[in-house]
Amino acid sequence: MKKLVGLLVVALLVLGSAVVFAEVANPEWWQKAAEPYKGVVIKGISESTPPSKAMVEVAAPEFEKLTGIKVQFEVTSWDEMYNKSIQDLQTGAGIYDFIYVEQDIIYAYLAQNWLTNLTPFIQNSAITEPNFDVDDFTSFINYFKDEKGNIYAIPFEAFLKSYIYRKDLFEDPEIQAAFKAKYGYDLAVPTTWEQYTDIAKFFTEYGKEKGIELYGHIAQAKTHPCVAYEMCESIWPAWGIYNWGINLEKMRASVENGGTLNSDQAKKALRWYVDMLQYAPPGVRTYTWDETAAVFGAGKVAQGLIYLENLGWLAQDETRSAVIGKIGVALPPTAPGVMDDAKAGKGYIGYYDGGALGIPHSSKNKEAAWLFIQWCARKEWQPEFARLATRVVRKSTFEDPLIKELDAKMGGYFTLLKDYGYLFAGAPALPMHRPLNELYLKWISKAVAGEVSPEEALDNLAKEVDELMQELGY
Amino acid sequence: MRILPFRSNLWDRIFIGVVIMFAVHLLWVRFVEKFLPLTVATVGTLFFLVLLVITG
Amino acid sequence: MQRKTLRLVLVYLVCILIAAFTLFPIYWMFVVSARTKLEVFSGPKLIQTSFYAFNYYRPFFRDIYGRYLVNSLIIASGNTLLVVSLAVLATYAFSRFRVPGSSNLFFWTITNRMAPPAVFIVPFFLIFTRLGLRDTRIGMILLYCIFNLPFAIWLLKGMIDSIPRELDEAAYIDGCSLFGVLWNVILPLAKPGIMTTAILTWIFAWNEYLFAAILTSVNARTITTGLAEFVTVIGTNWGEMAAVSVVCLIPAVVFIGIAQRHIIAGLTFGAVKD
Amino acid sequence: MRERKAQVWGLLAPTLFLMFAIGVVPVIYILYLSAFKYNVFSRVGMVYTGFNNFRKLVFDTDFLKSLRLGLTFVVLCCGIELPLGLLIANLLTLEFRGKGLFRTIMTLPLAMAPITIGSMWVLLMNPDIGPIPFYLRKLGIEYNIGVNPTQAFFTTVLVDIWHWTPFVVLTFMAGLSALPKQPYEAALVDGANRWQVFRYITVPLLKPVILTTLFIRIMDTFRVFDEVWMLTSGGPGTATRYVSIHLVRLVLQSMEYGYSSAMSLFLLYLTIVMCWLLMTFISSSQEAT
Repeated sequence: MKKLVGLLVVALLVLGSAVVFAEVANPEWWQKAAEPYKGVVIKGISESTPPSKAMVEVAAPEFEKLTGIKVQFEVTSWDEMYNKSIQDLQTGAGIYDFIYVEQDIIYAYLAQNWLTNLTPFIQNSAITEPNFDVDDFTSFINYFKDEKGNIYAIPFEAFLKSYIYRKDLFEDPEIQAAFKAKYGYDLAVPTTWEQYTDIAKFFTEYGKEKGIELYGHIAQAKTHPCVAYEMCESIWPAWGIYNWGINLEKMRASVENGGTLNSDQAKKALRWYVDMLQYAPPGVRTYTWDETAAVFGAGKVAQGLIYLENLGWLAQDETRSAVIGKIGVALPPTAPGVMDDAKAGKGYIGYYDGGALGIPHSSKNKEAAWLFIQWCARKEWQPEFARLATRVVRKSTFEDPLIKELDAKMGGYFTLLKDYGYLFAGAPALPMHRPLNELYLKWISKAVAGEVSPEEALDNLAKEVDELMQELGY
Repeated sequence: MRILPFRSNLWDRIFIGVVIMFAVHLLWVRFVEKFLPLTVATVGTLFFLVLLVITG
Repeated sequence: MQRKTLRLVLVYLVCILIAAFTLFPIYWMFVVSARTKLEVFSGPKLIQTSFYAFNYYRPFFRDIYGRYLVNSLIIASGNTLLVVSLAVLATYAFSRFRVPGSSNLFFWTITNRMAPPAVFIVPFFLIFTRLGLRDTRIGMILLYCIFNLPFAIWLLKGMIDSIPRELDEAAYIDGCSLFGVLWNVILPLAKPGIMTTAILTWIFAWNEYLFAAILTSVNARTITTGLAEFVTVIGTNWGEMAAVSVVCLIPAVVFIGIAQRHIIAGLTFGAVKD
Repeated sequence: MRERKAQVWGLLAPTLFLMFAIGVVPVIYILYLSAFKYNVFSRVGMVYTGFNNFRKLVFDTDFLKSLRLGLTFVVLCCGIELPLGLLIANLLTLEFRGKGLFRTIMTLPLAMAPITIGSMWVLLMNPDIGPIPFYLRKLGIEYNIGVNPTQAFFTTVLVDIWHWTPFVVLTFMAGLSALPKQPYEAALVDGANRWQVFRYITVPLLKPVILTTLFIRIMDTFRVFDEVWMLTSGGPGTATRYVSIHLVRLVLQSMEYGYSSAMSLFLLYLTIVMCWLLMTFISSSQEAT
């Protein structure tokens, strides 16, 4: 009984701490601007990422209290989020007033005219807070503009998929000596794929020898869209295959038609990817982006490429993470020449992921939704938001003391994001993103499962991509 | 001169006719279309359908 | 005598084996639902001594799962009411009167129950959106008729066929109206069958996933679809997923427990022949 | 009499209307869509293409493979569940203490949502947190449904058996309880043993129930979706990508509405033909007895 009461107290405390008011610079302005929309209910949908959770649990209730606009904000799994929002957009049903626009899907939405142009809203001072300041956003906002520079969505999350490793293991003198003895060079953050492979092998064998659950590699290899994303976003770019292997001018993927998807380098990368799965935990073929982070958090992996939005809980949440204070982040290893390409702006080494809030063309409460989007993007809340969810979309946020303090805990991630963010890129402008992903998923997962060889998979994939492009009129 | 080996009403006949028609079309497309156009199958099965409905 | 004891031992052994096979996954679900995230990942201990109630607390009191639960209850119950009343009427007509082409009609309704639900998702999405039925409870109640109504008619047919015709003929002669006969004669006699039908209908509606996942978003979302939402970027929350699974299981189990006997009585499918 | 006739249609009307609205209208709609090239992301919009979607369908190796896989699944599941169910149902005709409790336990899986069952087995089979792979690994068996296609396939079969054998048991018990007593008494007089009674009296008498149950199980395993979706999502590779899963992926991921309508129509056609053949078979065998 005592235990139960204690538990209830803890639960109430947790609940209480979530509704403490964050700072609002000028509440009067918000109340005045929201006056005409009092009582309106706006609905939104997002993927249940840490930033979305923070918006639902912190931003939305405060917004409701201050303005009287009711927010029904649904956070759901990635697949569900897409299914629901695309179907809503496509049928013009007007169910949602704001939606999560992931960076890679924006081109599909723009091509169909599914989003509301926000530039007129920004220029309208009646519904845009005076210090909203579009120029303060990091370059990530450029992915949400059309050719004319109109903004269609306001970013609220942005993060890198980059290299993460266990600092404590890498700095252990015993391990360092063992590594040096075996491979003849010092154990350090790898800069080439060969080094990465060596380290992966080393830690997997080390785990076996010591009889502990430790592996040297992690991947999201489940038969799920994530496996296709991993290849296209992280592995291929770092091997020098950009834009999903598709030639964006000709919109074709096979080598014969000017693409690079079934080039030797792409095949080599896929073969490497498949081979490397043996150094990952045995469950790797059931992992999506969720499990990769969870497994790292459980301390089972020494290094890998994961979505770094997870750093927030990895570095802070004791109930879920066993690696607090042991995390290091760095740029991913690259094939020769890729880093130079990226520095010259011709290529990129990994994925600058993130999402934004946009307003569907069919929304009936666009102004109220716009107020909420601004609310989430308001300057004074950004550091707190970053603490809750490891994301930065405004330049000014980097300067905040809170962020500087967090940066140390997270192995210097925010510095990495600020200084090297330009080496990463979002997804290429492919409006037929979804059907393409399905094709990539099909063939890559066949290769991962060993049904076909990687070479065969990519030849078939390139052929099918070309066919699809033709069918869709590109 | 009944085609079907059991007693049937009008709905049964139309149903069976359409089922056969669809199957023939699919098989035709898969195996025969290289040699004969699909119209042949359409005309043939339509003729069969009418015959089936009339005779039972 | 000895053979008999031996047989009894054997029977018990088999029963215990089957029961263990049936119960172990459910037991494991409970166990996981009582664990913290770290416990879940720290190796599968079979025995659980502590109970981490936060797994239950968070989804149902802080998230929207409480509302999903209510939606599920309303949709399942509403659908059961609609299906059972329609099915009793229709089955009586099929059973007592010569409806022209009735066997064809019957066959056609059955095929709706048997078709893969995936077949209907494209048209339903577009049609429901046009009619404004998307994401409404009433839309889901109507939609679930597509597989529940044929099944109900099928189940009830055997029951009503087995009620002697003479009984309702006599009631007609006494001056009863059609509905009078239905209410006073058929309903009491077919009660076990109707009970079974209602329970199974309810369970099917409660358990449905695919349509609910596609056709609802906020207002009419059901608890089963909530399960899929746990698979998130920040890691599948196994503990909470198990907790919601457990809650999702409870009403169905209660129903089955109460009505187990009726179900066996009603599951005769006696009159598939038509 | 005419009054009666009107009443009959009055009784049927609501059902027929509802079933028309939710059963026929969608079919007409997919019939219409199946004649178009219709992808949401297409630059050219909806294009009339006639019979071409079906042309693509019959040569679509992925689809045909998923169909073959789905049918293998049907055969395996039904082939195991029915004999098993029959045995257990027979066991339960014996009188022993605790039968009621055992029967209640048996009925549990039936009441559970397929999606719950899927998630439950995920908890059990997940290579990281599940006890089954963990203890099998201690025995030296590498069990991983995310890697090994054969294991994944048989795991889905196992889950289906876990879920649906109770249903088979229930219908058989209902059937057994409705059997006449005289043949058994006669057999007892003739001195037949248990097996003979089972083989020559129970099975033939139970035949209609067996066939009906078989019919329901075939159709239900053919439409399996939720459990497999939660458990493997069709993977690894395409090892458990049954037709429903293939279709849902096509609709939801690629938004290929025209082609998926053609596929839907084909599946519906297959369902109807299978139903019709089985139903005809059942009624003709019932007439024979």
